Amino acid sequence: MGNNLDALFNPENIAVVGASSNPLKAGYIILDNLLSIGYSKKIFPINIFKKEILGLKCYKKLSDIEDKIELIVLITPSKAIFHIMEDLEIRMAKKKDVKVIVCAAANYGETKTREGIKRQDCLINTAKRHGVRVVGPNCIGIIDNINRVDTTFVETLLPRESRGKKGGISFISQSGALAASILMMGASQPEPISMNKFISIGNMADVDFIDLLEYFERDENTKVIGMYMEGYHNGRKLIDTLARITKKKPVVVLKVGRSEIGAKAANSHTGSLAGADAVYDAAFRQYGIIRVYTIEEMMDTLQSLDGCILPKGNNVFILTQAGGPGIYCTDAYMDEKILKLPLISSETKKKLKELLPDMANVCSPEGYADITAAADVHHHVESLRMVMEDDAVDSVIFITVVPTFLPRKKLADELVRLLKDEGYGKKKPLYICIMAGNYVWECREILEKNGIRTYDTPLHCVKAAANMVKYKGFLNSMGGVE
Amino acid sequence: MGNNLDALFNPENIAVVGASSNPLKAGYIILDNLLSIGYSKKIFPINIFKKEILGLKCYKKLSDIEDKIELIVLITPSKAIFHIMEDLEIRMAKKKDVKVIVCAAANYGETKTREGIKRQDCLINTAKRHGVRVVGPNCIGIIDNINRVDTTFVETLLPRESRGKKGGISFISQSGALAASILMMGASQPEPISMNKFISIGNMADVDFIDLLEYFERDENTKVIGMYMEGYHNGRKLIDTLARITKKKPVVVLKVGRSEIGAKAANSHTGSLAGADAVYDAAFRQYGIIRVYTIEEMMDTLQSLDGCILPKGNNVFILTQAGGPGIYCTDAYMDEKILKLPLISSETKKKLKELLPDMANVCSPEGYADITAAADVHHHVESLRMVMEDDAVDSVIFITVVPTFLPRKKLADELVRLLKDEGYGKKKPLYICIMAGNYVWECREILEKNGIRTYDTPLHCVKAAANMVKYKGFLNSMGGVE
Amino acid sequence: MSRFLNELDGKNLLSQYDIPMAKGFLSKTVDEAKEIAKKLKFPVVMKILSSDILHKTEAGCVFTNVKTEDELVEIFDKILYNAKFYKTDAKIDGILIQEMVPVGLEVIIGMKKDPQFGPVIMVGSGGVYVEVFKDISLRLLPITKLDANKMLAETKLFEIIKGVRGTVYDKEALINILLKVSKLIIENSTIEEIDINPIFLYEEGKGAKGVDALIKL
Amino acid sequence: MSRFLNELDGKNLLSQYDIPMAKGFLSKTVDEAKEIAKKLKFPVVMKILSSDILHKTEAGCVFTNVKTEDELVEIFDKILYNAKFYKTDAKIDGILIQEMVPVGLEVIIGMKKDPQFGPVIMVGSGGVYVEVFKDISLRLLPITKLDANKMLAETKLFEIIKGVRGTVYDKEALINILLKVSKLIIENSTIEEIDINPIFLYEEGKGAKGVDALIKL
Ligand SMILES: CC(C)(COP(=O)(O)OP(=O)(O)OC[C@H]1O[C@@H](n2cnc3c(N)ncnc32)[C@H](O)[C@@H]1OP(=O)(O)O)[C@@H](O)C(=O)NCCC(=O)NCCS
Ligand SMILES: CC(C)(COP(=O)(O)OP(=O)(O)OC[C@H]1O[C@@H](n2cnc3c(N)ncnc32)[C@H](O)[C@@H]1OP(=O)(O)O)[C@@H](O)C(=O)NCCC(=O)NCCS
Ligand SMILES: [Ca+2]
Ligand SMILES: [Ca+2]
Repeated sequence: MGNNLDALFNPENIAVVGASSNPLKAGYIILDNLLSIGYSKKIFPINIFKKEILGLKCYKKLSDIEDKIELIVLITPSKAIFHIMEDLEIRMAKKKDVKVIVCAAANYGETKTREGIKRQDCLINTAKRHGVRVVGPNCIGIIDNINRVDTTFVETLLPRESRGKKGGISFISQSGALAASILMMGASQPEPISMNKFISIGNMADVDFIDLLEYFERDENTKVIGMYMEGYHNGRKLIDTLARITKKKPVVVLKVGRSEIGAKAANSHTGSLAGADAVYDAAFRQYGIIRVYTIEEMMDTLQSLDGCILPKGNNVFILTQAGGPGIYCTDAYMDEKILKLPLISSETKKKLKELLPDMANVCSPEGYADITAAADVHHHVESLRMVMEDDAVDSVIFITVVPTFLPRKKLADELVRLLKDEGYGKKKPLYICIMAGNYVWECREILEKNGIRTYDTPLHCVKAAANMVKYKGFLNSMGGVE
Repeated sequence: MGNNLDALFNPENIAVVGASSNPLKAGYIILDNLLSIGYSKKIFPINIFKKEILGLKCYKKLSDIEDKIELIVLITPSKAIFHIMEDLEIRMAKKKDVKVIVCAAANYGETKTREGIKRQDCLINTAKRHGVRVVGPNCIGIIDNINRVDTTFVETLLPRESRGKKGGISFISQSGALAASILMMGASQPEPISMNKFISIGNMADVDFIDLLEYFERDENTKVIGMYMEGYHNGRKLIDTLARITKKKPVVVLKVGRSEIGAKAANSHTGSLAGADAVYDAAFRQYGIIRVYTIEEMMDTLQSLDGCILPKGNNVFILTQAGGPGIYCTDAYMDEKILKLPLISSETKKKLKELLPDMANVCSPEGYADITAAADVHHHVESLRMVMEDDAVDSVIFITVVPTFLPRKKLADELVRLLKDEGYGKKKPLYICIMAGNYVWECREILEKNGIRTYDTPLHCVKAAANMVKYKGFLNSMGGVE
Repeated sequence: MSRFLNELDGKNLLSQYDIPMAKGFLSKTVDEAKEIAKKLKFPVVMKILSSDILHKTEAGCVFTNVKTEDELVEIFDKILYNAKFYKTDAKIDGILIQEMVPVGLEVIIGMKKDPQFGPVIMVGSGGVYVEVFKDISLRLLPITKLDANKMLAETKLFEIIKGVRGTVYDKEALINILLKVSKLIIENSTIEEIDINPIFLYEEGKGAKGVDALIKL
Repeated sequence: MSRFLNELDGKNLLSQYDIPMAKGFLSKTVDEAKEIAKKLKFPVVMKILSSDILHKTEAGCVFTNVKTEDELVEIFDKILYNAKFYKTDAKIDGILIQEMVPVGLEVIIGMKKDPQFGPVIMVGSGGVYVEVFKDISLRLLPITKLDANKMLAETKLFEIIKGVRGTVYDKEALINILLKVSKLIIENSTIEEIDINPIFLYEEGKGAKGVDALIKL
């Protein structure tokens, strides 16, 4: 079977079988999403009864379409599969054009019923005969923000102009619901999360983790890979693939089924489940695969890896505008055994003391400074500059609880000036937490629109910072002597 | 010194010294907050230059006001304290009416400078002489939603009609910034968090943890107490107070300075800091004080304790609409060693199987059900009813990732019918997670406006559920044989 | 000024509170030592008694499994020699002859006074790994039986006590010791620190026995 | 069908890979046993060698610190008697006479084959608490020296090895054993499971020595 994945992410025309004019149906939303993201080539809805949906001309069957079609999205009730595959045979006999099918519909192999398996076999066998790759079944589809393809039936409420925002993250999810959830939560951040490619792999009846990992390994636009996984039949091959990739680009994995009961819930059918997670865990450590434990940690880590350069080392400075949140941060920080509070130069300390309000705490403990509630925008921005300039500092966590007297928009603008215009944001990793709910939403929006990521709480900063340091440490150890 | 705390939370008229007409100043926002929450008695701004601010008549000094004043808010630069206290002497000589001062201004004892300490001494000594209690200095003020008092200078962007929402939580914060942050984050939930009393205690120069705990202990409207703490000079007395209270009402504590460095940052000056946190931790366990580790866990736990009845036991059922999030939940669940997946009756299982789509997973593992993406609103609501009705179930975690085809508003409405109208929400604790960002915000708003709390992620449900079970276990053990 | 009770006085104090400790007596001379060993029955343990030597094993001043009178005589001298070698001016109170108790599950019980909270009791896994595994649980004093139970349940040791390795150990005996230590400390406010390590815990019904104890006043 | 290598064959296999193990030889008769003991020098350890008896200590078939020829003769019979008592039809290959190695820091090294991942190597704290403290680190095979280093660093044992209790232990020796075990397993794909427990780790420069080893084919 050839590797047609280029056509998955950048297809020459798309047919949607099961397109619907009912806005509550998946077959409608897929069309809507494809139009909203601005897919630039042709879309062919297939619907037996309708003439037109969303301004697009409908066809009765695949074999009726004259144009070239590289990608087919299936969103019909599963029992229709035999009929559709027959028609595909007819088309392929003439056209030989289809390269990939994304089967979003459920009720296939995952049901473990005879009928379900039969349907899946029909789909896969027909596809195989014609060298067509299949994603799914039982998935929510794929997104490519670079080529502006969105075959998912997830509604994120994102305005049209925010769609298709490119980023360096490519993401694979073994759970459709979790994938949908990530899209919807990602769309609810101050600035919607930007990805490169996003794929829900469903039953992995054909295209699976390894196919996609190898594709992302070669894909220049993929800077970091994210994975949600429950299990895979050949763990060793998966790990070997990951091990090869992590030397080149980071991979972040949220693997569930950590507990025995969790594994049981995951319905994995490998023999010795009990120990398996411990072995996965060991393999992740061994080969520098970044394991995360919560959805938030995963998103934060992916975005840091995408948005920041890697830190030189493990020296992370904590710069806070408020004692409480700073101490809270320090506790979380110390839980991550690998982070180290840096000893900045006496010169930097002197400069900070000169700059900051009298009450400011400069480096007690070392590597920690509290600029206090009396700090104005200038204090915020200039102390950040000083800390980022110190050679002992590899990364900075920056926390502020924007008090009433601090003009929020000005803070954001001045930070943009330092971090974007003056380029400080690309010198060292920086984790900004502006901890004040909706009150600072706009302020965070300004930063994020300018490529400066903000984090929800100090704990989130710490987790992302620690994962960045871990990955850099792994790369260093690879380069070091054995 | 008498206990004038009634006047703190329900004062007969309030004077704001340092009131300002500049919307960027704290002295303006305090007035604005007092007006917005709808304080029903008289407010007297004190400002030397202005005649009127926000429609309120200004006075030049405290001693000029004829009406009775029970509460004074100080928001003047600290050097003015001597002058203001002199004036207070004059007033008290005539009126003897003032009962409490909330000194929000900073630059007092916390500076550890001679001047700062002198200012604090002046404030406290003058107050003492006249039996006046002092909150602060260096705090953000207090809120009482029952008596509609808000002396804080925190802007939450909450619309006027959402202010003063009463609840059973009374909260004490030793950090002003953290207190502000909680207010702002609490205001950013689907339905703003509702509290009874909220107090930032600053330097604790007079009113301290124990005063307030004892007050909340007796206060009938306080159902649960929350505390953010960094340290207290008499740990044993604090613990003894807490130990007495936890037998009657739950206390949730976020104590920072867990790590040695964190403790150093907390600037506590007790001798053997290193071990102290371990001792606090032991004391918390010993006396049933609920220790939490993140701000989110604290808010979730407080709200569960306020909104739900306590569970009978540790049997928590996981009902999920999606595999991935369900397994993810199960992992977090198993991390909490005290939760137990219940074995529901074969009758309930039969009813669930009859109700749910074919593919639904009913009780594999036991205590876990996946109603699948094919579940409609009826499936959601009725399966929840069945699980809640089963005698083996003490609490339920309910997760859904509202897919496109599921009408969100209808789901919310039907849940309200079951949980509020039919009263199921008051029978057993229920932790609902609707995991889809802004897409389900409205749906969550409907639930929360009807007193049904929703949680951000499955992990949040688990933490709250575990803390509820822990507290119930503590109460049970108190009632048991020694 | 804080000082340490010598091992014998420490054990006597513990014994007064019915805390089971390995029997032992002080000998000033070899003949006294022989006498005691006979009474306790061979094999015995021999240790220096000196408040100047805190790390006895390190100093070569502890010998277990002394089986015969001949061995005893030989070791008596050896201990004195090693003690002087370790610390020339060490004040030596004598040599402690102790019954040789069977090895059991190693448990540690301790108490320290916290400047803010007063006495804090500790129980956990004993032995050489104490500081590394830190498998301990703490409580403020006084404790109830329920507290003692919960303390044990917080340790990993609890799994072993409950029988994960085949033998079920005498949990009740351990709980009783914790309660007695609690009582001892409440009634003797001058005690600053206690360290009973190891306590050997035996099979269910067979009790426990403390071997070494350090008490600081 | 999986089977266990007997202890002697197991050790021989390990020795072929330069994994240091306590020396030992098989005796069929008391006279052979005496001969061997003389060669190894007293005191020695005596153990049954029988693939039918896996839990030797439980069966009363292990005696340490055998000091004299008289004792040896007595114990030789005792072991055979206990073995028969424990399992009447046990096939006995003989009695293993082993050098008595000094006690060191107890370490465990193991290997198991995971159905998905193949051989997984393990290192951690040895001794009786292994299952309770689970102070172990795992890696897929083969491992590099860097992996071995990182494995150790993941255990709490590492603190002890680095000297938290005063003695610095021979980390390099342990790492070498890990690498040799890795090589052994890669070159002998029929090995299903290895369990070397305890390995005594000594002071820096003084190496390590495995005492017991179980190999499953
Ligand atoms: C695929 C699925 C969404 C279809 O459900 P549905 O929208 O309720 O199904 P319908 O019967 O309405 O069919 C959808 C459309 O396809 C059309 N259709 C049906 N069979 C067809 C066929 N053979 N060829 C072309 N169109 C067909 C229907 O006419 C309908 O269009 P209409 O609304 O204009 O009438 C559903 O079967 C399913 O699999 N749901 C689960 C999806 C899922 O959860 N995936 C995994 C996520 S993790
Ligand atoms: C209290 C504080 C906010 C005042 O700062 P400010 O608003 O910049 O101070 P100003 O000098 O403008 O004084 C405020 C108002 O009080 C008035 N004022 C000053 N002295 C006065 C006095 N003795 N009597 C009456 N009014 C007085 C001023 O005229 C001014 O009003 P105006 O705006 O109409 O001119 C500031 O000193 C402070 O403490 N900031 C830190 C607060 C804090 O962080 N608290 C702890 C949080 S954890
Ligand atoms: Ca799924
Ligand atoms: Ca503060």
